[in-house]
This record gives sequence, structure tokens and C-alpha cells, in this order.
Amino acid sequence: MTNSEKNRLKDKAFQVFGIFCTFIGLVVLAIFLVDIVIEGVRRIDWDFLTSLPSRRAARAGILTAWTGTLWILVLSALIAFPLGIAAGVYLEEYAKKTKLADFLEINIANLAGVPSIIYGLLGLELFVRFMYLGPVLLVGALTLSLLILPIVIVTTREAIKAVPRTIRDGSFALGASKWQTVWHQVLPASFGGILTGVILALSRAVGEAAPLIVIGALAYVPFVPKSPMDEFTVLPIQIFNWTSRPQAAFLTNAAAAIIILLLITFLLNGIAVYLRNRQQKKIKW
Amino acid sequence: MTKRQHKLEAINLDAYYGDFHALKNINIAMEEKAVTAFIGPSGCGKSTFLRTLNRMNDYIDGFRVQGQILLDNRDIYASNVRVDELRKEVGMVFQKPNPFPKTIFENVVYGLKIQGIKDKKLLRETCEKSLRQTALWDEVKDKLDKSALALSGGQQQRLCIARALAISPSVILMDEPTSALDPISTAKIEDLIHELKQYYTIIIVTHNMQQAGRVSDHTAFFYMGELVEYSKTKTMFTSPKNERTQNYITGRFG
Amino acid sequence: MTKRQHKLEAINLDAYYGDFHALKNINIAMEEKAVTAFIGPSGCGKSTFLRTLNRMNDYIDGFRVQGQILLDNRDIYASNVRVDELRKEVGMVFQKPNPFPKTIFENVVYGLKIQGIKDKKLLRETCEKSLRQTALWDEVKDKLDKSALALSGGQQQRLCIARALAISPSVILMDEPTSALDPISTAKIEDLIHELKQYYTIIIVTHNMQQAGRVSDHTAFFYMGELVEYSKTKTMFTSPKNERTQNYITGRFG
Amino acid sequence: MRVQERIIEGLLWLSAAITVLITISIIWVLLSESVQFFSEVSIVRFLTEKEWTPLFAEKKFGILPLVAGTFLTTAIAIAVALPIGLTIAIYLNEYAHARFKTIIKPLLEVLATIPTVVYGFFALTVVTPFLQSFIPGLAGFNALSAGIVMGVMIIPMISSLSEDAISAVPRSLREAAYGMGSTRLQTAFGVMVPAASSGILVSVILAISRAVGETMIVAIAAGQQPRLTLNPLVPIETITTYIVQVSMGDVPHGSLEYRTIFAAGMTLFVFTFLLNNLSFWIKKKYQEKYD
Amino acid sequence: SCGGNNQEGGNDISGSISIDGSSTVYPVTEAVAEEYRAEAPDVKVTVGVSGTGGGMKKFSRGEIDIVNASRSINESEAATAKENGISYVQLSVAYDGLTVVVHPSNDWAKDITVAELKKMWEPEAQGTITRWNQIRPEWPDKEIHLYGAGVESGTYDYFTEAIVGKSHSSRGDYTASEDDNVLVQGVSTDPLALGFFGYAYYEENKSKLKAIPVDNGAGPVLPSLETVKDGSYAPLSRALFLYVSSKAVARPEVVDFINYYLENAGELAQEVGYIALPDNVYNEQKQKFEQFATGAATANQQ
Ligand SMILES: Nc1ncnc2c1ncn2[C@@H]1O[C@H](COP(=O)(O)OP(=O)(O)OP(=O)(O)O)[C@@H](O)[C@H]1O
Ligand SMILES: Nc1ncnc2c1ncn2[C@@H]1O[C@H](COP(=O)(O)OP(=O)(O)OP(=O)(O)O)[C@@H](O)[C@H]1O
Ligand SMILES: [Mg+2]
Ligand SMILES: [Mg+2]
Ligand SMILES: O=P([O-])([O-])[O-]
Repeated sequence: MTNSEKNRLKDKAFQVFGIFCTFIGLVVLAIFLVDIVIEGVRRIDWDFLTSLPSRRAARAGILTAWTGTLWILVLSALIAFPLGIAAGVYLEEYAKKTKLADFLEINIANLAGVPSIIYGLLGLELFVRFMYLGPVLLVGALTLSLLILPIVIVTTREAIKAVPRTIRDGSFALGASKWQTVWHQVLPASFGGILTGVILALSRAVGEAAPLIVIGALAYVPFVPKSPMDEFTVLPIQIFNWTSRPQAAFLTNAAAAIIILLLITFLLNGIAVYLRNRQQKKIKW
Repeated sequence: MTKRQHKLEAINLDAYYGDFHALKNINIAMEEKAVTAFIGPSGCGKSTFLRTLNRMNDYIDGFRVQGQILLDNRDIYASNVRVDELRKEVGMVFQKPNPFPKTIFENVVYGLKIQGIKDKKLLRETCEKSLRQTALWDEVKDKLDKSALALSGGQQQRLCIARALAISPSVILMDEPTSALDPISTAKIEDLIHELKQYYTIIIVTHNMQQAGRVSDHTAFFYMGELVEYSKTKTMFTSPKNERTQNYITGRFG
Repeated sequence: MTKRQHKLEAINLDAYYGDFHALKNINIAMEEKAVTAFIGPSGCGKSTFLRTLNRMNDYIDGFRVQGQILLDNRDIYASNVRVDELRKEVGMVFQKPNPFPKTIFENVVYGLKIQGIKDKKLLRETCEKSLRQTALWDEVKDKLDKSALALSGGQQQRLCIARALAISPSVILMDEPTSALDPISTAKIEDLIHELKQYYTIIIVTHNMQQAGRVSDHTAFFYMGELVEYSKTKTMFTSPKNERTQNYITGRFG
Repeated sequence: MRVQERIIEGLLWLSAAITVLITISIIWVLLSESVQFFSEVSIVRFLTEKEWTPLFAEKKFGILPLVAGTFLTTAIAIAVALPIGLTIAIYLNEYAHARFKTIIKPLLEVLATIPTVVYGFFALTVVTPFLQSFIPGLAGFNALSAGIVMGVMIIPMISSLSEDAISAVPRSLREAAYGMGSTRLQTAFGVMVPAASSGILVSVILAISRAVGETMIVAIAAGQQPRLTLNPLVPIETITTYIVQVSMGDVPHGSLEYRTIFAAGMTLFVFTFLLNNLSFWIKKKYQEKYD
Repeated sequence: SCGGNNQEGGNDISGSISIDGSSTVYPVTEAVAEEYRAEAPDVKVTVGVSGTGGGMKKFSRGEIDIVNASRSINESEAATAKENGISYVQLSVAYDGLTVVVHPSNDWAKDITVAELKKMWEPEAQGTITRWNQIRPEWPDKEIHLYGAGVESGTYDYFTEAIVGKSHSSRGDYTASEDDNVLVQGVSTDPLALGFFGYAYYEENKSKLKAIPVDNGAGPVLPSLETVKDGSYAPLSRALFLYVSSKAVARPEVVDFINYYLENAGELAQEVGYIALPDNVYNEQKQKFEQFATGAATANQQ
């Protein structure tokens, strides 16, 4: 009897500890967001969004940074989206379960685990040095595309995997070819999931600073980039730059820029979650 | 073409999933415009055999067959056979209704569309004809452009049959077509099978022996990859020759 | 305690998964040291009911019961009942053999260990006794410290029964205990049930009507959450009172 | 028709093959520069010297201080994230209501979506001053607050992956445990955690690999001073920070200094590569235990 | 064409100018570039911070137009420039006093001699001089945390030259950054810190830092406008420069920018915390540049 009571007590104790642990992360998150909002929100106004960088914290804005982020977002999507989906489709629908497919799978898992800064080194050597492109938007986008490609591939595969076998069987049984089945059934049915994955990947790209620093994108860029061959800066780099300044006014700027960056990240994630939920509601297999 | 000839025939058929020997030396000949039922305990190879009949297992890695399957006396595994053509000849219906997540109309005409047929009128006519054949027309004619997923399970299954009929096959394979359905839908599908066997050769896998008794002309009993017994359904259920058949039919296992 | 008294009794029992009404006003009394079988088509609530008998559904979100379940005339849903004590009284065996990924020995004595029993000798004795009861002792006595996952499916299932017996319950619930097994293992388990009913009250869910006929004293037929018919097994199979029972038993559906 | 199918398949194949090309490029880039580096600096020096001052007149090429810095921040991060993450995983699986779980899990995952510069900012401007209020000797740049914040960042990684691993344990096992009268705690630690141990291990390894490669948090908050120490209170430098530091100044292509970042990158790559493959191997080996 | 005709205004000038190099000069150039935006909005001026050394390397390879420098070009850099067919002009833009700083709570380091600085920064100090009391016995027995300019910087070259006696020679176990902000950040949050960087960075963060007077034999002297200007803050006073490449002056926007720079450098240098040169010196610089520009133009035409 005592044993059984002791067991129940331990059980309760762990429950309390579990609640504590679950909330500690969220509490930290909350403190953190509140802190940043208090610090930065008053700094955000139209001028802040439309001003170029300045040596005076009060006059400095994030126009270059957010336009750069937007450019990077679009360019990376254009590069990683088709490539990632095509690779995902190949691996899920076409590749035979051979050694080669195993190798591809391990390889992609590995790429997904390569630290982002290594992609920076790759971009530096390949695009900046070898191809002589310089630290321009296109190079940043290429570097980040390579970085998020594995994520896009993996999520594409999961989305495709979620399409039930029976749908493919149904299509094949009516005489459809492999590509017809993929095109008419698999892709439409998994599109929501794929899009979700791509957006999540992009939200990762939007937050990256390290690889861009390595390719040399840390500079005073007081103009809005007009083409992929322009030099650029992005929000995380602007934040990094301001964070490393000791003056309080720049830290306020950094906090304000962080709010914008978080809004973009959360927005992207929100869209992804929304799409995922809608997808789950819409199609019940 | 006279009735009661052999539409489909397996000769010394072996099938493997990788190293696993799933079908062992199957010899069987199925009659035209009749219903043949496959029965047997779970995992005995019924579905595997059924799916070799329209080469549905082609895309499974490591799957291979030895021996022959003759459709109208032509080996369907011969190298000059185009799988898509074969599948137009041999339609298939699955255990779980699997309508595409598209409209009812799109479901029925899918097979035609991927053949490149674009003629609106023809598509509409075929759609109506197939839905009438499956006694679904009256139930869905007002919502052809609604999602097929909104139909009930029984309706979905009949839609899948209609979809198969739309490309005018001569053989229809059915893998436990009623096992996910309620009694009333089951009865409807069974009636439908009765209707359809005038025009089509039907092969049905079922785990419900009473169903096999009700709908089929011939029954094949599989056990562990072997075809244990194949005979007229009546004979099989009244006087099985093999002890394992007997045990299975009387519910000693399964 | 005389035999043939009511061991377990459900009174006006309703059960819900969220809004879904899974069991509707069930009234049934199960006899001690006898085998009661629950039959019915898939989804009719057999498992749900079985699992209310040892409150296994407690952890399912949104699941709730109304009405009473009496074990030896005490309501098991009363607030002073401790679930872990209840489960020691009412053991359970599942559809798929589910040994823990531990040694055979550890599996059998798991229930004792979590009660805090550490006495090596006692553990060993109970282990042997339980394994003997399930006729498994001779097959595994030399590999008690080997992983239970290495056993065959049938052995695993008997191990799970042994594991349940080791904590000396008075009731054993079995949810389709043979549906994943081969004919020979099935026969062994059925024999075992015959043996065990001398000492235990056994309640078994099965989708195999012949099995119900072979092993049970009483049979309950569920349909769509209702208890349609409950009577002596022989009576049920020879002269069912209800038309739905009749239809089910003769395989009109399911 | 046939030809078209072939062409499409070819294109798809090409896309998949690009991933191999990326790997090859990474290895080639790192190797070609590192090989030149090691032709000037012996591997023995690289691995055994205790100081890292490749940019100074008195050049020392011992990677150990950077490895120590990386190890220190990673260890602190894991010490924070593992107990919390694992407890969360168990709590969500065995105790929490399903509804609660569906709300909490994505909320926790928010932690992982926050850009790491933001964490760096947080470590430098909030956590360090907070810690300094009761650890007097704490320098403004230090491994401690960077490690703690990194730990917070990877909590969801461990909790989510472990939670997945635990919920992948067949329900039947949990039911068996409950059926024997186990409490939730006994079920969790006696049955679920052991059964999911390979998945949990994988989550921890991946978290380590993530922490090892993490850059911005340490670059902002941990300092830039290569120092062979396990003292978490002083400025240190990680491998990643070194690469960032050098990239920020211009190091001319082709110089020995330029190559040091590739040698450092190679070291980092080898670490994470080994960790990733280890996790992959464990997953492959043990995943099929349950179907 | 030559730059001469565009001198008078040139609001419609467009193009891009890339500048890189010294972090010490950066604040001045940044300020000029920012103000210049109002003058010529279509000229894209990017300013990087690679340190004088880093900037010089890019400059001598012809990758950038202008380099910020906190020291004069050295021989090897000049040689590379010559190899690449680049000639250049050196323009002085301001004075700086390299400032030695500690944490404001540091109540022991009231002054420091050049010898003591040498003792703690010379290469031999690495790993051995690690505590305050090793430098001056009455200072506390506590760890010393050093922060200083990165090796690519002119500040580093200048400091090592002036203190250790040999350019580019120092210990390596300190927090080295090309970004002086990081150094300010580090010293201002580390009670055991000692660091050095350009005067502007001290000036801007006075409240968080404490400058220590440097004793060069003539008693401790703090850096300030006067002591830098009159040379009494020795040996850490120095001039800051721009180098403009001969290839770049062919472009009107570069010429326009440099003229604007020299016009406003005095005021802006003061604003960001440096010491302006006398007006006549700025005029000399202008003439020097004009000569160079015309010279380069003829050279280019040939
Ligand atoms: N894709 C596959 N890869 C490997 N083995 C398979 C595959 N599909 C089926 N099998 C195996 O082949 C055997 C026959 O399977 P099949 O699906 O034909 O059985 P079945 O008689 O249809 O059973 P059920 O009644 O459960 O549908 C089984 O042992 C099964 O495990
Ligand atoms: N966790 C759950 N949440 C919601 N509904 C459930 C849950 N478990 C079962 N149900 C529903 O309750 C009904 C009864 O399920 P139950 O598992 O008791 O059926 P069963 O008779 O045991 O069927 P089977 O023969 O397939 O095991 C079904 O409609 C099922 O969908
Ligand atoms: Mg089957
Ligand atoms: Mg059930
Ligand atoms: O001014 P520097 O950045 O070269 O020291």
C-alpha cells in the first residue's frame, strides 16, 4: 500500500515538474518578446521603415535592410522552390530503393545538418571568388537557396508521402503514366504541404546572418538594391551591426528592427501553419 | 466470342517481394463474363495475385514475377505490352473507396482525359453512362461538380467502379470492395456485381466467405501463397476437397 | 464465493468520445469463471466497452462514461477507486501481442516490480508459475533473459497472457487476442482460455464468430454502440432472437 | 509519350543529383583550401598546439582553444536543453491533454523559428546583465549566457523530436503498461523512454550538432578571444565565431589567413558530419524495431 | 572625360563608389557619405569595414575606389598597387588619439606608462602576463582581460609600432576585432578589461568607459582635442587618411565625392569625435587631389 502511495506521489511530483519545464521555455520567450517590444516598439514609425542607414541612431532606418530581405526572399524562393520540389518528387516517386537512393537520402539528411556558416564558406569560394560575382544579392540568394534546399526537399517528400497509396493506385489503374499520376494527382494533393514546407524554409532563410556575413555582405549600403547584381544588406545583418554598437540608441534600433524581423518570420510561419491546417481540414483521406 | 471461354489465365506463376516468395506456382484459368472470388486468410497472397493481373505491382521495388499471365491468350508480361493499354483493358477497384480529391465528374472522366480525350460531349456522355451503370446517376446528377469526397463511403465505392467502367475495360478486378462499407452499401455493390457480370469478367477478393458464396461463380482458396483449391463456388462451400479449405471455411482460423 | 455469480455488471452504461456516442445504454451482467464473448461488426463498440471494464480509456481525451460498472458489486468509476489497483484486479490482453522490449523474465514480472516487489525468489517463482499456466515454460525456460521480441507471434501473445496472470487478477479482458496469429497459435490460445476459465473470469472480443462459438459460454452481440442481444452462446448461434444478429451471424454483412 | 516521360524523369533526376553536387562542392571547397593550409601548417601542430593566433606575427595554429570554446557553449546549451526538453516531451506525451499538446507544441516551436541574431541580442543585452547582477566576475562577453540562450533555442528541437520518438512507440506498449497498473511516471520511464531511447538519442545528437554549428549567438555574446579554458565566465571564441570574425575583416584570397577559416570550417564540418551520420545510423538501425 | 567640369554641383551625377578599410576612419567617411546623399542621391556609396590592412589589399588589387586608412600605405601594398597599374593619392582628413580605456569601475589603473603597455602587449606576454598585479605590483591580483584592434587594422599596426616597437608584433590572446564597437562593448561590460581604440569611439561612449592617461616620460597625459593637436599626447597621436585610386578618379562621381569630402571633413570629423585639421591643410589636400585627378586623366587618355 505504501509503495503504491509513494508511486502516486512521485507521479504527481513529476507532473508538477513537467508543467514547470513546459512553461519555462514559454516564459523565457514571453520575457524576451516583451523586453524587445518595450525596447523597440516606440522606435518604429514610417521614417524608420523608409530611411536609409545613418550614423545617427535617431535618423537611421531599415529601408535597405527590409528591401534586401524581400529580394532575398523572392530570389531564394525562385531558386529553391522548383529545384527542391523536383528533387523531392524524384526521390519519392521515381527513385528505386537502391543503394543510390539510400545514398541520396543520407546525403540530403547530411546537408540539412551542415551548419549555415559552412554554406557561407561555399558561397564565398564558389560565387564570390571563383565566379567573381562579388557580395551581391544574387550570391546571397544562391547561398541561402543551397542552405534551404534540403529542407524543401525533405518537406516535399513528406507532403508527397502523405498522399495515400490508394490515390496513386487509382490513377495507375485507369492507365495513367507515372508523370500523369504525379502531375494530376500527387502534386495537387500535396501542394499545400509542399508550400508549407517552402515557406518554413524561407522563414529560415530570412533569419540567417552568418552565411551572408561570410560572403561579405556586411557593409554600409545606403541605397535600395535595384537588381540582383546590387550589393545589399538584410535585416539580420543590420541587427547584428546595431547590436555590436555600444550606444543605447542603436540597441533600441536593433530592438525595433528585431520586431520587424520577427513580424516577418512569424507571418511566414503563420501562413505555413494556416496552410497546413487548411490542408488537413480540406482533405481527409 | 462465345461466353465461358478463358479470359485470363495464370500459368506456373511465381511472385516475389525481394526474397519473399509471395505466390507459389499458381495455375488458374478464369472464365469470361463470370465472377471469380479469391478467398483465404490475411497475407495469403490474394491481393498480390489480383494485382499481378493488371501489373499494378510493377512500381513496387523488388517485386518480380515468373511464369505467365495470359489475357485473351496474350502474355501481359511480354515486353511489347504497354502497361497503360493493359490497364485500360483491366480495370480495378480497391478495398477502401479511393476517389480523387476532385469533382465527381472529374473522377469519372479521369481515365479518358489522360488518354487525351477532350471532347466535352463525349466526356459528359461517358460520365452519365458509367454513373447509370453503377446506379449512381440519380443520386449524384445534380452535384457532378461537387467534390467526390463529400459522398458517402458506399457512393464513393460505386463512383470508383463507375470510374473504372468509363474507360470500357473487359475485366474488372476488385480487392475487398465492400469491406469498408455498411451492410446496405454492401448489398448495393453485390447487386451491382450481379448486373455487371453480363458485360465484364469480374474477379473479386473477399474475406467474407458468405459474400463469396453469394456473388461468385467460381472460388479460389489461397493459403500461404499457394492456390489450395479452385472450383465452382457451390462445390467449394458444400464439399471442399482440401482439409485446409474446410478448416478455413468453417472458421477454424482466419 | 460460489461460482456463477455476477462478477462484472454494467448498468445503464453510456460512453462518449467527445460528441460521439459510442456506447448506448448498455446493461449486461457477466458471470464469474466463465468466458463471455463480444461480437459485432467493426466499429460497433466492442473494444470501447471492453476497455471501460478496466478504465483503460481514462487517458483518452474527451472520453467519458455515464452509468455504472460494478466489479464484485463495487462501482469501478467511484471516486475512491484507484485505477492502478483496479487494473491489478482486471488484467488485459490486446489484439497485437505487445511484449515490452525487455527480457522475457522482465516482461512477466513487470507488474510485480512496479508494485515495488524486489524479492528475487518470489519474482522467479511467480514467473515460472505464470509461464507454466500459459504452457510457455518449456518453450522459453532456457532463454528467460533473452529479448521477448525474439519470440514468435503466438508465443508473444501467450507471454502477454502470462504477464497479465503474474499479478493474479480475477478478471482477464482479451481484445481479439488471436486475430494477428496463425491457426496453430490460435488453437493454442483457445485451449489456454479453456484452461484458464477454471480460475478467472474471461471476457473476449472476437470478430471470428466460430471462435466465439468454440470458446465462450455467453455471447453478446453489439451493433452501432448498442447491445443487441446477449445470451448463452449456443442459443445465440442456433436461434438468435434479433434479425440483425441473424444477419450478422449468417454473414449478410461485416 | 514515352520520350516525354523519360525527359521529365531525367530532369527530376538532375534536380536530385544537384544535392550530391552541393555536397561535393562543400567538401571540395573545404578540402582544397585546407590541403593548402596543411601543406604549410602540419596537422600535428594544428591538433596539438594550445594557442590559436594565426593572424598575428607570432603565429600559433592550435585549433584546441576554438574547439574548447565550441565545446563549452555546446555543453552548457545541452545541459539546459536536455533535461527541460526531455521532461517536456514526457509530460506532453503522458500527462498533458491532447488539446493542450496541440497548442503547446507549436508554441514551443516558435522558439526554434526565431532568428539567431535575435537570440544573440537577447543574450548580450538581457541575460548577461541579469547574470552579472549575481555573478560578479562575469565578463560582458562570456560562454555562459551564450550557452544558456542557445539551450533555450534548442529546447524545442529536443522536446519535439523526443516527443515524436515517444509517440512513435506503439500505443499497445503504453496500454500494456497501464494494463498492468503502472502509474504514468512508471509507464514513461519504465517503458516509453527505454523504447524510444534511440529516437531520443537522435534528438540529442542533432541538438549537439546544431549547437556546434550555431554562429550568431556566440558571435554576438560569447566573445572573440581564443582561449583554452572551460571557465564559462570569460570571453572565449568558437570555431564559428572565428570564421565570422575573419570574414568581417577582409582577408585576401589565397593567403594563409584566408585558409585558416577553411581549416576551421573543415574541423566544424567534420564534427557535424560525424554527429549527423551517427544520428542517421542510429535512426536507421533502430527505427524498424516497431512498424 | 575629366572631372573638372563637374565640380560646381552635379546633382544629377549618378554611379557608384566603393570604399573600404579602416574602422577608425569609418565614422568620418560614413558621415560624409550620409551627408553626400542629400547632395547626389543617385550615387551609391558603399562603405565596408575591413581594417586598413584589409582595405589596402583590396585597393591595391583594384577592387575598390577609395580606401580609408589609419596609417600610411606600406611597401608591400604599394608594390602590389604598382603591379596592378594603380597609382594613388594620399589625403589627410583628421587627427586621432589612440585611447587606452578600462571599465569605469576600475579604481586602480589611474595612469599607465608606455613601458607598462609594452609589457602587457608584447608577444612574450602571451600566456604569461595574465593578471593586473604582474604589471604594477600595487594593482590587484585579478585576471586582466585585453581588448584591442584586429590585425588587419591600421590601429593595430600603429599601436604595436608605437608601443611594442615593432609593427605587427603583439600577443595574440586578447579579444581582437576590426569592429571597434565590439571592443567598446567588451570593455564597457567587463570590470577587468583594458583596451585601446580610436578616440572617436571613446568620445562617443564616454559614460561607459574610463580613459587612462598615458605616461611617455613627461607625466601622464589624457587624449583630448588639445593634447592630440599639440602633440603632447604621445606616442599615440596620429593622422587619418584617404587613398584614392587613379582608376577611380576617371569617374566624375568619385571626383565629386572627394571634393565634397574635403570640404566637409573638418566639421564632420569633429562631430564624430575626431580632431579636425587646420583649414589650410584641407585646402592643401584639395589642391593635391586636383593635381592628381588631372594627372591621372592625362595618364588615362594616353
Ligand atoms: N509491398 C510489399 N513488400 C513486401 N511484402 C509484401 C508487400 N505487399 C505484401 N507483402 C507480403 O506478401 C504477402 C501477401 O500479401 P497480400 O497483400 O497479397 O495478402 P492478402 O491475402 O491480400 O491479405 P489481406 O487479406 O490482409 O489483404 C504477405 O505476407 C505480405 O506481408
Ligand atoms: N479514441 C477515439 N476517439 C474517438 N472515437 C473513437 C475512439 N476510439 C474508437 N472510436 C469510435 O468509437 C466507435 C467504437 O469503436 P471500437 O474501437 O469500440 O469498435 P470495435 O467494435 O472494437 O471495432 P473493431 O472491430 O474495428 O475493433 C467507432 O466508431 C470508433 O470510430
Ligand atoms: Mg489484400
Ligand atoms: Mg476493437
Ligand atoms: O583604423 P583601423 O580599423 O585600420 O584600425
